[in-house]
Amino acid sequence: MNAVFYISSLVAVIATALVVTRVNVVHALLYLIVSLLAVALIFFVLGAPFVAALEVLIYAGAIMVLFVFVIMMLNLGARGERRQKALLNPSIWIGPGILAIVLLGELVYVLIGQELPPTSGSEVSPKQVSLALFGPYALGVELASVLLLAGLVGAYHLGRRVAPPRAPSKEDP
Amino acid sequence: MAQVPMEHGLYVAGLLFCLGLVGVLVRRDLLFVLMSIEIMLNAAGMAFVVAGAGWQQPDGQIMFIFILTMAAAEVAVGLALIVQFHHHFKTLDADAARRMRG
Amino acid sequence: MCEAARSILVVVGVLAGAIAIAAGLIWVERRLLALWQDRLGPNRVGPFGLLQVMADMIKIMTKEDWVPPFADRAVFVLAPAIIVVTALLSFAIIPFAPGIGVVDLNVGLLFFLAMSSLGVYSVAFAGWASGNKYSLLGGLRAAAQMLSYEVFMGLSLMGVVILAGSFNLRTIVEAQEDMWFCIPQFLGLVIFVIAGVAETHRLPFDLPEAETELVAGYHTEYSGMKFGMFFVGEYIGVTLISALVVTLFFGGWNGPVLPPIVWFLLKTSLFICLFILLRATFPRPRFDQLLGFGWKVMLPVSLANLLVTGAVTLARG
Amino acid sequence: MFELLWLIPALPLAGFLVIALMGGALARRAVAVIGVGSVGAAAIVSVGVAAQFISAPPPGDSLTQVLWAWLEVGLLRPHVALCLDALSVTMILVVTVVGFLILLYSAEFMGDDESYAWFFAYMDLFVASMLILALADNLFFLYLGWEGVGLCSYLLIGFWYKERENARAAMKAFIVTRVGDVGLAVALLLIFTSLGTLQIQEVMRRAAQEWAVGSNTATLAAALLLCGAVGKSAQAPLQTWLPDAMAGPTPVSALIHAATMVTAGVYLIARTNGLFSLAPAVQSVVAIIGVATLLLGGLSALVQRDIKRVLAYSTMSQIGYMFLALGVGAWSAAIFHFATHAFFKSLLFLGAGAVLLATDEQRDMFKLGGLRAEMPYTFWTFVAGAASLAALPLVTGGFYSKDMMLWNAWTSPKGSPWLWLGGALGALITALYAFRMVFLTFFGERKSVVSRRPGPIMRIPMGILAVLSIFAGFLETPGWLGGMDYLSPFLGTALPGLPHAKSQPAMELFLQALTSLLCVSGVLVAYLLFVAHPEVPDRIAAIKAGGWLQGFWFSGWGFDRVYEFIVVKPFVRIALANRGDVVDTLFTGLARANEALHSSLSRTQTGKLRDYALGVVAGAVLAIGIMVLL
Repeated sequence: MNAVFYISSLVAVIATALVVTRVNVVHALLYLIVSLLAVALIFFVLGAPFVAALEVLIYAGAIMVLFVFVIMMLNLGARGERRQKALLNPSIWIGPGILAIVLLGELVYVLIGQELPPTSGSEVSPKQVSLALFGPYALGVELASVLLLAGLVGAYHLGRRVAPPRAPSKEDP
Repeated sequence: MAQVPMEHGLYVAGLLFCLGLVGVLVRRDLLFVLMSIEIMLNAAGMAFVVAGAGWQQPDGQIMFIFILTMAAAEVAVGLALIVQFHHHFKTLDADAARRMRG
Repeated sequence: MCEAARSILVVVGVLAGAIAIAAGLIWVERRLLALWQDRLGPNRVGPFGLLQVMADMIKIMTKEDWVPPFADRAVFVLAPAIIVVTALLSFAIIPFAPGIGVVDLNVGLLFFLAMSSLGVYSVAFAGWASGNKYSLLGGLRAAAQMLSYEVFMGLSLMGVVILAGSFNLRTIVEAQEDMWFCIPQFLGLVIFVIAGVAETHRLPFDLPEAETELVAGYHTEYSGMKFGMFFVGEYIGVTLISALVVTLFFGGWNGPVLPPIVWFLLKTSLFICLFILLRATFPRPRFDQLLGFGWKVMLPVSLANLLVTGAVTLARG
Repeated sequence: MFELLWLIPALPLAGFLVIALMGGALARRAVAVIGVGSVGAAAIVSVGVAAQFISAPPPGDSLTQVLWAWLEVGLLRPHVALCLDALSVTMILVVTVVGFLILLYSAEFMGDDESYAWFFAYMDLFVASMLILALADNLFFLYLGWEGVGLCSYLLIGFWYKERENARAAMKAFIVTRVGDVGLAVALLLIFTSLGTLQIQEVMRRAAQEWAVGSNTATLAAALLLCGAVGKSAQAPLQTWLPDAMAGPTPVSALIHAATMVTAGVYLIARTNGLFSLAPAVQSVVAIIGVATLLLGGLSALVQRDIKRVLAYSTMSQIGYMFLALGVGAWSAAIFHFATHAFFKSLLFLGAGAVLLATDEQRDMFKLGGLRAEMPYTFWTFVAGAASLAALPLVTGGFYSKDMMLWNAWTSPKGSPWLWLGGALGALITALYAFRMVFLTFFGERKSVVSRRPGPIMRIPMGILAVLSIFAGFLETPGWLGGMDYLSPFLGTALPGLPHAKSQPAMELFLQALTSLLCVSGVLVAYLLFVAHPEVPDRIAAIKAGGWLQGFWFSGWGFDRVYEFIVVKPFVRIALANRGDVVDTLFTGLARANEALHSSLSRTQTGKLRDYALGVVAGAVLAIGIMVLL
């Protein structure tokens, strides 16, 4: 099963790297879904089946569908590919790349010295999660529900088209 | 079930996070930015789950659920904003909205 | 070794069985529709036209597998595979009989929901990748419809989960030895069936592929075996939903006298027939009616069902 | 009755609040009723309180009414507390009665003014502040009243602020008195830091215990208090604001700049007499300032043409007398003169106001004249006031108070014949200018048209004040004239009396005769110069020395010019030199630096989402790096 973990990790990393570098938004989205599925598999083999299912169900199955939905609604995709390519000249990668590598280095540096237990492989069942969720974390659940409500209201309000769309603003000189 | 060092899981999470970070910093298309943010959130959640698996506690999974909730709300609002953005600017290039520069 | 061989046998059996049933359904549906609509149906190829399926297969296989030049090739090819794969993967968690089943997953129900939510991509990407505006509209519709109905589908099943106390389908079946959940969870059953029909976008909820408005919707541009996969995928979906209805609400393999697997197949067949009957009888609603019905009727009802179930369970301690 | 003490300042304050807050909505009549009535009510309460105080004195001859704790900061715990003793009784009686009469007069006098309501609001506020000043139990509270009257003075001098000169005069009054007020404020701080309290009786008690007579601290504290008193009471060298303060409406001059506020300095010194007793040097200075001011003011009054300026210089000079009395330790005499002065000087102002109203603001006495027949009532009351001012012997109140002060200046241990001489000379000059004013205004040929005569509302206060200025003197008469002494023993409960060295009736009588002679001769000289031979003054002025002297006196001994030269001009020059603001360069420099910093920072505001995100991430990486590595 360890092999599954490492293979899924590899898949997740490669897929994510592809997400960041794609020019076609739908392809990127597909890679992102693959990455999320791989992460779900990692969760599963690490003994967290409940969040693995949630990862697929909510992340890959619902949130990403929203992306697809928007992409289809705005009819993006192949049309913008050339423009996307123009936006991504190689020099743009240098600064963020260095920053990310530094950040990763810091993370690795922190982790190297630590004495961390290996993952046991035994499962933390949905029941345990639920008991904790509606026990000590009940307030968190309430807050999350409020957050969702706020997101709902916000999305509804923002999504409405009240005023007729303004003329595209002129590019600033 | 896999018995891997917890660091390895955390490395993967960190790597995914950094990739998302690069995406946020590099991409100009708002959809890509939002997707990269999702990657980062997912990576953070993954770190929690890995840690939870390491310590045999449900708390990691619970944090992941909260992050998931947050991501859902964030995407809903973010996508609504993107749609509005597209109506206004007829593009998703974030730099189109740079009227507020100093 | 024996254990491994048995596992492989079960997996292959389930796969083959599912595909065979799905293929056979093509004939069954046409015959039944003909029966109910007072016409003949396929009756020339073989006895009762049974070999009609074979003829269709040959035809579909030998057709030119054409990918439109304006399509996004990779996604175009991928899309039909997704629906078949996700539907088939869902069969992995179905307990056909004691000891017969691919995996015994303790989040089995969630797995099914996850797979069905992934199925959305098939139609959405098919519609988008075709580079055709009807297809795109069909894809959009499919995405909206499946996203909406997935919510109630999940919610309607939570009543069953509360009663059984597990996501594990085998445990759920075992919990129905005394009473099938179709009695305490009748509302859940109704919602689940409606959501299931919507998920498989069969009539009357086949708006994504409404021939009259959208020229077959998302699979307008598909031909040959790719079209065949959509076609077969739909029947696999019907089979899957029927099997789940049986598992979740009608006691699964439970039944007197006959062996469990026979009971299971019998019940499933009954529900497949019901799906076909639905197709034969109901008219197609408007799209906004479909979504409005979903959010304004199904959602409150399923929430109420969940609430009442939870309250009753709590009250009984 | 004593428990109603708080009403005395509260009533005018309430009047102020009512008029100020709803003045626009009230009819003029209502404003007048509230404005005058609140002070009148306060006067009635005062009379009641005073009657009870006299008939049944409280134990220790003083009474404190603590209303509430004002604030508590460390040792500083000033209470809003009222203290009633003989001194404050006298003070509140004068303030409320005179205030009421003047306000009554104003109701008609200000009748046509557009800011009628504000006038009464300010006047009420003034009366309230003055009463707080008089009744305050501690110096802190007293200071509130002190600044309150200063504020009202400023507001009322500049009441007709639309004319630039009036506004200037108001500012001048405010700024010049401020010089003194700073001294008072410092005095309070000094007293508080060294004695640890501001409660007046406590201050006196502790000062007497802790400070030796003539010690530096006592001298300094007394000098600083004197500073405040000098500023407020328009004594040399801070007297220059008073003549200009005549820019205000005449009732204001009568109330604030004659009867009450300007005597606040006198009150302050009397109130803190214990401190001055500990600083004999300062007390001598008080006497010298008094004499200097009374001569200075008198001589200046002698040559003024503006009737109100004459009265202003006269006020200055009369307060000089009070300072003289304070300086020689004759506290009661000073307060006695304060009372009589309040009556006759406000009467003179009211009379002058009536004249000005009648002649359409003709302030130049040389353009008036012959009004005796036109305005007999005003004339007679005015003459009563002038006679009292000139201290005509036997029949006027002013005679008795002035006589008491002069006699004390001679006999007191701190007095001297020189001080007496100054005072006596001043008496001659006073008689001279007082009747010069009368003769110029009411005798001779008529030069201006009388358009309006005072109505009953103006006449009544004038009449009452005339009666008071004549008869108030009989509270205290010399030994050979009945030897009535009501005031001194009464005030003696609050103010230390003079050690009566030796009774010298002969000497006293001789001096009285001498001063009486001087007064009468002053009147006669005035008659000769301004009625019989009006050409003589001109001839004197034509002589070079005479002309110069006239100009010198006219300008109030050139103090304005001197101040202009040594204070205002250099200040203006410094201000001009500093137009670019030396200190400001620091701040503008700061601003410039900020601007530069801002513009360089604002360059980071590219409006690009990625750049902001980059900033955030770089910061986070840096922060994490620091945390990780350290």
